[in-house]
Amino acid sequence: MIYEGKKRIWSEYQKDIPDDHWYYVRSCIRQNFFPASERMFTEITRNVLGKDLYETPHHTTCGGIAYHCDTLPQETAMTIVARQFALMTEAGYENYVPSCITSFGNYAEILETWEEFPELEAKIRENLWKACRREFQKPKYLAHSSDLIFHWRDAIAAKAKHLLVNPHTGAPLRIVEHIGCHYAKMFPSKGEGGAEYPYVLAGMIESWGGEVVDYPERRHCCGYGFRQYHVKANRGYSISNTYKKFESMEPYHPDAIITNCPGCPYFLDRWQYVIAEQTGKTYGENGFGIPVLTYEELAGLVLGYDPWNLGLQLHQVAVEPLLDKMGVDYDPDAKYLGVNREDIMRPELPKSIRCY
Amino acid sequence: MTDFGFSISKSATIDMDAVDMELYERVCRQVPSARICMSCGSCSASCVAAPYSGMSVRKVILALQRGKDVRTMLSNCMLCGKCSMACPRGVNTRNLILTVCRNL
Amino acid sequence: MKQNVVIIGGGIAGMEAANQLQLLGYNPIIVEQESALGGHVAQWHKLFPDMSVARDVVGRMSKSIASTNVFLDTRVVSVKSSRSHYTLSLSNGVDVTTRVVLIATGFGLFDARKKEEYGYGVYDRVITNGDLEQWMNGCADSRIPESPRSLGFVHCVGSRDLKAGNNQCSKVCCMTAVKQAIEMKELFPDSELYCFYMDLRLFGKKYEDFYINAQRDFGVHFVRGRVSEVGEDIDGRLCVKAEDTLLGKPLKIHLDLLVLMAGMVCHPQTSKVAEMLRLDVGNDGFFKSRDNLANIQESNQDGVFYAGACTGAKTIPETLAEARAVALRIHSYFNNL
Amino acid sequence: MIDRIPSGFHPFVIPFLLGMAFVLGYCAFGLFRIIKQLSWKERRKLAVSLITPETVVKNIRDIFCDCLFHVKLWKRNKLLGYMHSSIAFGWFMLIVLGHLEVILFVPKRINLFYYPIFFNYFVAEDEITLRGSLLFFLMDFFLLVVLSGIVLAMIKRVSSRLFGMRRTARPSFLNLVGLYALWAIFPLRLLAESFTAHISGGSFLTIPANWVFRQFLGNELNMLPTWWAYSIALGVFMCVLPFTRYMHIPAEMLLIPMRNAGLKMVDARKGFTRVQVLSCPNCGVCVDACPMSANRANLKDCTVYLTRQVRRGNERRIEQISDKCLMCGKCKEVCQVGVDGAQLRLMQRARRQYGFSPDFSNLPQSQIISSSSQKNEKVLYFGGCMTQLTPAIGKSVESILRKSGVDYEWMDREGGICCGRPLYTAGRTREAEQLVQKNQEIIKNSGAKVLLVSCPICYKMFLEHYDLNDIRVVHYVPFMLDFIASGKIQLIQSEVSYVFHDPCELGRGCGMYDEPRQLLKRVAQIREAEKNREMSVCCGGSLGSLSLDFAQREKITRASLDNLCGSGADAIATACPLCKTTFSRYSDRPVRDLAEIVDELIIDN
Repeated sequence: MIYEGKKRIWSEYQKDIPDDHWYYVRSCIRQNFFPASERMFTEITRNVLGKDLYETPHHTTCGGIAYHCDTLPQETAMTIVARQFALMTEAGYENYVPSCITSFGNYAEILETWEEFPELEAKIRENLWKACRREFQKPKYLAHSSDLIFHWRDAIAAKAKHLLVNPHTGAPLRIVEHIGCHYAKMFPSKGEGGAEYPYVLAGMIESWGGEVVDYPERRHCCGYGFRQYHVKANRGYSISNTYKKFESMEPYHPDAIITNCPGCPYFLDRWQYVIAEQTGKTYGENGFGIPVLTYEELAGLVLGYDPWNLGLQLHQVAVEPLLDKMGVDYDPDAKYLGVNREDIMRPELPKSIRCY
Repeated sequence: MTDFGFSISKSATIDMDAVDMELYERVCRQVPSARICMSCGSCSASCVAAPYSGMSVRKVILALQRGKDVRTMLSNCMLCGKCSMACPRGVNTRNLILTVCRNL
Repeated sequence: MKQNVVIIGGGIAGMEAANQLQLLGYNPIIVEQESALGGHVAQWHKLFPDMSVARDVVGRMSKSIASTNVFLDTRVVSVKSSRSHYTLSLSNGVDVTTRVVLIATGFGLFDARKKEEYGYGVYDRVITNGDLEQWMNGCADSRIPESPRSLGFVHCVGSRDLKAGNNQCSKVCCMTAVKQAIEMKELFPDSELYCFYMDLRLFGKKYEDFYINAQRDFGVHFVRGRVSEVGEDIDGRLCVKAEDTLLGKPLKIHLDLLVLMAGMVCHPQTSKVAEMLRLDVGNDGFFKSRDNLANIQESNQDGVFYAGACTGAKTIPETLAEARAVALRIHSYFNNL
Repeated sequence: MIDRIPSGFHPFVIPFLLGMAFVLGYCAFGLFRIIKQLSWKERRKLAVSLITPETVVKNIRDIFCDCLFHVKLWKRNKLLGYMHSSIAFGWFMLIVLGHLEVILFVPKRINLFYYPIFFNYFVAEDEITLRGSLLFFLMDFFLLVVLSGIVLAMIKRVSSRLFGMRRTARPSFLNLVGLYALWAIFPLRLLAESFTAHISGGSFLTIPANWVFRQFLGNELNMLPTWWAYSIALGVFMCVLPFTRYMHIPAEMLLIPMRNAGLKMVDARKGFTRVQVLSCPNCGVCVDACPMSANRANLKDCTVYLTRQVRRGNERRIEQISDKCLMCGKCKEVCQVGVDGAQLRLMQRARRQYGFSPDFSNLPQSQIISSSSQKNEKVLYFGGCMTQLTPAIGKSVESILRKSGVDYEWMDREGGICCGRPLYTAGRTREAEQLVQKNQEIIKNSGAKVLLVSCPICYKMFLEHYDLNDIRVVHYVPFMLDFIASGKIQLIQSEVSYVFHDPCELGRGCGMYDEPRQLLKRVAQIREAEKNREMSVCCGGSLGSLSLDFAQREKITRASLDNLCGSGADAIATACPLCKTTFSRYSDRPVRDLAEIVDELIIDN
């Protein structure tokens, strides 16, 4: 691997990212999958870095999943998106940051389509006006929330409590970065570092002291693919993709995987249990799996937040090995205690993969 | 083991590192012209058995190179020799077929 | 007093045209931006279909124009045109006035880094056809392992690729790949060689023989399918993915070396030269001939002619034939024939 | 004539006796083994034939014609015929006359096996009789005949071209030993008899020689060594005989009655096949005849080398030689012993082991719907696979049928099931049988009375391996001759001259030589190639060969074309789609099927 070559490519895919005043839209599913992630994002931007981030309760789904499942016509999806832009315009913002990768891809695709077909944009404006009497400005800047963390990665590193370094050995942790397909595969220029060698998560890992694992199947989909997972008959296809990725990364013995997509961490995390059940194979050390984190969760750990406040107990694969390697102080007994140390009950633990 | 109602399916990808080329190489040693097939498909198009078993000498050669099964294709070959007549490169298709059958 | 003819570009087209013009009684002046004559051909090792040594070919040609005026390391800085003359100011401070300018700027080798998915410049074991020729010429290249077990050749890198900015076939890459595969097999008899192609466009004399030889005598494997992506595994070997389109199945293979057949694109200086001389450039980036059938060597400017790959991908014989033809054309231009 | 040596014995006869005992023992054992290898049915067939007067007469005639007079060789080349028959018949007569001498002069010694051979040593001439002189004259005469044969044989070793053979088989080491022993026998006999001629008497050869020798050598010391040498030469020859080509001498005696009894090759190595193999005299006539001899590399792939390798048990070479053969049958045609090279190879092919065999049970049962028209006898036309690639032939046959007003149906117009011949010749007889069954059913269900075939490959298969009840299998050539004879079609005579190429399967395969020529004569001028009819040269495209590669086939085709074009004809006519395609590839003149030629020249009513 020629690092200079990658750097050259990264230098070609740089995005203009304003430093402040963002209009934030949440993901439909992330709050259920990894509930602390979006909370952590607002925490970091507002409280740690002191930035202006605006949210509105009127925000709805962007229609992305339905669009990709072929259950929604494109014009409908566009009108939904137009409404989101209208909400942003009404709030007086012009920098739009979605939390969801599919949303990000959806917005990027729609803005690009309007660029190519202005008459379509005019029609959507008309649709929106007819539907809810709203008007909108297109966002001046569109970024994904991981772009922002990437943008502020050095600021976060400066405030870091725990770096991605094993305090006992001094060795950097080996981290797999997995980018959501809709981040840059459609428009390489819309992603930090492009589509082939994306830098958005790699940059965070580097800044926070870790070592990026580059493995042959790094480009491959996590296996979620809406039409695969959501149709039960196709789930074998879904898990097969995940399996392929794990088989490919296995020789590198990664310490953790970080992702920037709603579905990826969920499937990379949960499928490890199913793979263990079906094949008896686990990919971490000593019968554990490989911990899968969102970049917000990782940022939270780096900044020294309590792992249980970051919702890491909701992961299928035990995160404790990673916490140990990072030197994070945690109370094992508090794992299943909620707010005010209230017992939130312990889940049944699987036999095939080691969990706490 | 929990039954999830679905399972990991075998990859459709041909893993060239794992393909056993022994049979192909053995056949090529005995029928050197097998190597010069250029996959034009004349043999398949003229094949008498093609409608019944999907026979195609081109595909047989390719399948040998990719470690795929050739039995189904060969199962209806009548050895009529139209393929050798049609082949523009002079591949000795009939000997190839017989040699493969001997080595299976 | 002999008439001047300024030839921009000292590759084989420029050299051959200079030789012929000299024989016809003109005073050719070659302006070459590099420090040596011969252009791309001089960088090559052996040339198909006779496996001639490129250096000898170029050497013979430069000997034939030993008495010609050649400005090396020189570029045209600006051009002033009057009604019937062009005055070219060169970067070495010389001004030349001429009635005829011959463009022989040739082509540029496609920058394989643009095909990011192949990892040229990112992976340790990915090189281009040009790199391989230079290595065969004796230049050390750490990317080429000592005894590779498996080697791959990717055809059409930056050719027939709308997204890479070149929709055209580069004509010579298929044959180059077959030639290089044979050469590599001769160097590494125990290795397995794979050519990943979309179509094999082996149109020239004896090209098909090379193909048959490669298959029959050298056991080169031809896989029909364009390489989609390349990864690097933990040992630094390349993991190459393509579809075997003849089987309709995806295929992957580990290779020790991947050679990218970078195609011919327009020379990087094309637009600059075109601007100075107010020449038309086609949508492929090459100089635009008056037409592509009978007047390939004619430009839209009076007294400006083309020879060789500056108007599109060409083989060496085609280039040389054009160079000879353009010399005659210039002769008739001078004599109002 | 009186006994010179009272005991009637001398040790010099021992080498001969040993050799004779060995060869007789060997042959007896061999005969026993071969008879044992025959099936019960075959044995019965053989036994019946040996007591049937007709076959007995035929056997005797064949043995005389083939083994002694070499009639076939005479037909081929007079010099070659003389060479062989002079040695064989001369030697035979020496033995017969030797016995006659013993019976006439010393009848009490007839039980001594060696006496007739060394007669001249053991007797002394007491009085000259006319009978004795005549016998001595005949003995010397036949010795001279044999010697002339030996001289010719020596010349042939140096220059086989004089004998009409471009190439001969290269003898192996033991064959050379046998050859030189054989060559030595008769000059030594001449010497020995000459040395004793003043005692035992002699004739025009031995007496003068005796006189000459006595002028130079003058004593009798030379007498015994030459008789020893003569005996040793005989002994050596007998001892190596079973391991050399001379085994054909006893083997052929068995081959002839077996063949006349109607035995067929049923095993790759045993029984009748073994006799055929042993009967090959290694004369090498098949080397030149083999079309593959156009390639130097294939010179050792003809039948003489196959029999040799089968005798040696060299399986690798047996497979190579068997797979390469075009199965054109020409070697059998030229073989004076009648070794069936193609059938021998087929047997070898059939014993090959296959890890995988095709299964045709899924092929559609019936494709032809029997049409109701019963006015005329319905003709079912089978074009065959190759005709699909030579559509002009099929179209022409169809057109002729239409013009003759025949009610026909084209069985495999859209492609059908192969006749099975290619599989059969590849040695896959069981698989071929499956195809035969399929086609048989289709043909029988079609309601046709006649099965018309245009491809000789299919034709031979239909004739030999199909059981079609009363359905007549006919090749289009005689069928069209019938049309012409009955006036169903009228033809214009064309000025174009054609040379007719006899396709292997039609000519040597089915014996159809005259009909195509009759047909051709009706429409065009006919020229003959130098090698035609039985001697026709395979086009090189034959499906019979499995392993012959494209470049080797090309040379064969060109050689065959040279033979045809030597006739100076304007065009080449044939009656096989495979020959047509193969020739068309390299021919400088048009190559047409008879059907095409005929169809074009029919007068439209």
